[in-house]
Amino acid sequence: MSLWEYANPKKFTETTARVLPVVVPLAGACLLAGLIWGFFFTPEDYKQGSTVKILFLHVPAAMMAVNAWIMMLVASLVWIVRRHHVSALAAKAAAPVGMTFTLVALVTGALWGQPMWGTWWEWDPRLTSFLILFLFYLGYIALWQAVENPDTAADLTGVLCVVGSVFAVLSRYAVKFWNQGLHQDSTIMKVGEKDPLDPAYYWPLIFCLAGVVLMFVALVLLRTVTEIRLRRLAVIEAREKFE
Amino acid sequence: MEFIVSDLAVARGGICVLEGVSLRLAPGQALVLRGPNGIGKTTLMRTLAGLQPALRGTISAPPESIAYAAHADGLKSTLSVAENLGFWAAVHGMAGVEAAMARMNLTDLADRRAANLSAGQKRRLGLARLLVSGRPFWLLDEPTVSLDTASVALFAEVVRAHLASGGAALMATHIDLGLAEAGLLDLTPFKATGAVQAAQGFDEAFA
Amino acid sequence: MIALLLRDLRIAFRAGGGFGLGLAFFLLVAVLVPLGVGPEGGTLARIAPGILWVGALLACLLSLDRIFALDFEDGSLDLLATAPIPLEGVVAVKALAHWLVTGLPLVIAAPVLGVLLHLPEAGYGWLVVSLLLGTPGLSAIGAFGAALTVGLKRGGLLLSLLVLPLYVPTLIFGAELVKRGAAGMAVQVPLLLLAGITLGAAALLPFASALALRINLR
Amino acid sequence: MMPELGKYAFAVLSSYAVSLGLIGGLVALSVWRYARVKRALTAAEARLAKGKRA
Repeated sequence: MSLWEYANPKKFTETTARVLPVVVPLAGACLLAGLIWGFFFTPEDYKQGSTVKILFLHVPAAMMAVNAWIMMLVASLVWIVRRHHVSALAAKAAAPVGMTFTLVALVTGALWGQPMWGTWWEWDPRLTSFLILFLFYLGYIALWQAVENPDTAADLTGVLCVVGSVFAVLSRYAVKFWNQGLHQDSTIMKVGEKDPLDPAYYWPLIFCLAGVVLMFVALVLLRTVTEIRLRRLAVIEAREKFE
Repeated sequence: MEFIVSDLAVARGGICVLEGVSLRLAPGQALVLRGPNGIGKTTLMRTLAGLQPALRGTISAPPESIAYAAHADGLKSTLSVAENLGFWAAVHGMAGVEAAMARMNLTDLADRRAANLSAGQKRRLGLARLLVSGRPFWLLDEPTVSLDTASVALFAEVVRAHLASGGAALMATHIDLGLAEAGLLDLTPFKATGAVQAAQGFDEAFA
Repeated sequence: MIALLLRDLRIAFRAGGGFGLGLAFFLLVAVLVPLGVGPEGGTLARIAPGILWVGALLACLLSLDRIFALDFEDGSLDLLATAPIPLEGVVAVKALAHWLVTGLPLVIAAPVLGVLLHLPEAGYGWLVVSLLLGTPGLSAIGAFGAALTVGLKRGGLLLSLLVLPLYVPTLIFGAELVKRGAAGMAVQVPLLLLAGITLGAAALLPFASALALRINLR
Repeated sequence: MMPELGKYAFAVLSSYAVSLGLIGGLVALSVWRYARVKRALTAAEARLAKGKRA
């Protein structure tokens, strides 16, 4: 039994129906445990005070913002090479999820930065990269919305995702380079770094990371099945119009 | 040097409109496609020209042998007639702009900008492009739209000469060109029944 | 291919071709920014490299949708796709034509606008060099965006949204090059990176653009 | 029960509120769309089955 069998929409839908009841409670449990632990039962940091509790939102969101794009890139490549429709639809389904995580990372970053750096927005390389990533998500989703024919849209967004990934990596290095030029010896940037991480924060963070990954999987599965059904619906309606 | 289409299925907007289309075009032959509006003549033409993939079936033709003339003539309104035609001749690496203009009765208009041409004159310029393409198989989608009777006769003469020199033409038209040698192909029997839904790789479960 | 380049240039220079629009827009940016920021020379000198680069980038953006949209509408693109020129070549030539019509005038006009913005003397050479190296990349990237959106009715805004994030690296390295040049610092790194991005974009993106065009013509 | 957040209470609480709000919104939207599409498809399949029998 090959992995590609799951590329069949029917098979994918059936499997999702079996997987979701496991993944959803697991994701909920992990997130709940991690967040409650993190919010209520972690000590204050000697330097950052209680703001360190934002870590449990900021870091998982930032991680998933990037991982979601990587997943979209892989799915797009699978679509372009192997022409599995489910793959293209999975990339489409993941984009809004990734964009939401990017937004969460940006907002929590700004809220965290305000008391720490004294400003809502710092053109720190990381924050700037995420802002650019947000623009990439926006463009990708807008292209999906704009093209009427679903297969054409899948092809065009696939090409955009691959080319965009190259430019996203380029932007990441460009932004690092750009800010270095201005803030050679800045110390405030180091405050946001998570290491060395106190062991008191370690476990709740692990739970949050696991929870967010599981939640991403659950959301993408759910949304992919929605997209598959929309395609099927469109086929039925087109056929009715045709007859 | 033959243009062979077998068991072709074509789709418009993801829906199969024609299936099982087979035809064969040898040098010196012409074939006229007939069928009611919306049956998929333009879709078929675009597929044959290689602009869109076929759902099923094969199209075999010598490489770079097809010249396609669509509804739109691909004219640049700010360029003159001679410039427009000269461009396409250069793209195809051919000469004979003067001769082509003469044959489509455009010589007097050579320096006029395409924007100032009438619809029929534009059409004639679009068809003159076929002459400078140097390609044997002409795919003509409603070539006679907005042509007057004299121009239609002129065009029929050009097609006849093209056939006589070893070319071939596939036309979708409702007007009788007076080409006695042209065969007729009615597309109505090939109208898709909805049975062929699956494109290459289009997963069954969607359909 | 040369015929295609000549045709595109001829159309651009004829009436209604839109030649010079980008240049006028560039001029407007250079005039409006001091009006908004204030006439203080030191401030202007400091932001001049950035303003000039952002202005050039936006001016490039302005005419991108014309690269393929006009040929798509009048059917030329269909005919070009069936012509003996490879579509990748068509894309490359059209991007080159766009650069000659939009990018090159910007490069030439930039020093003049630099005067308006009090660009430090050492920066002029680097301004020209950076634009000369960067704007071809902008045209190549823009052609990719234009190819993606060619069939869409309201593609203009979407085109900007798609292309602007792709312009980020070029903008950063281009403006940084001028900034460093004007301040008398070492310029080797941004210079090489800018040239690298433009070369890479010009060499590889036509393939992606041609793929997108084929998808859109389908 | 509520932990002492000190002077950073606003930053921490609003971070949690915004994040949970955004993610909750996304989840709600996804689930709602899932249910709506499922209903519409079930109806369409029923139409299709009826059409075939008729």
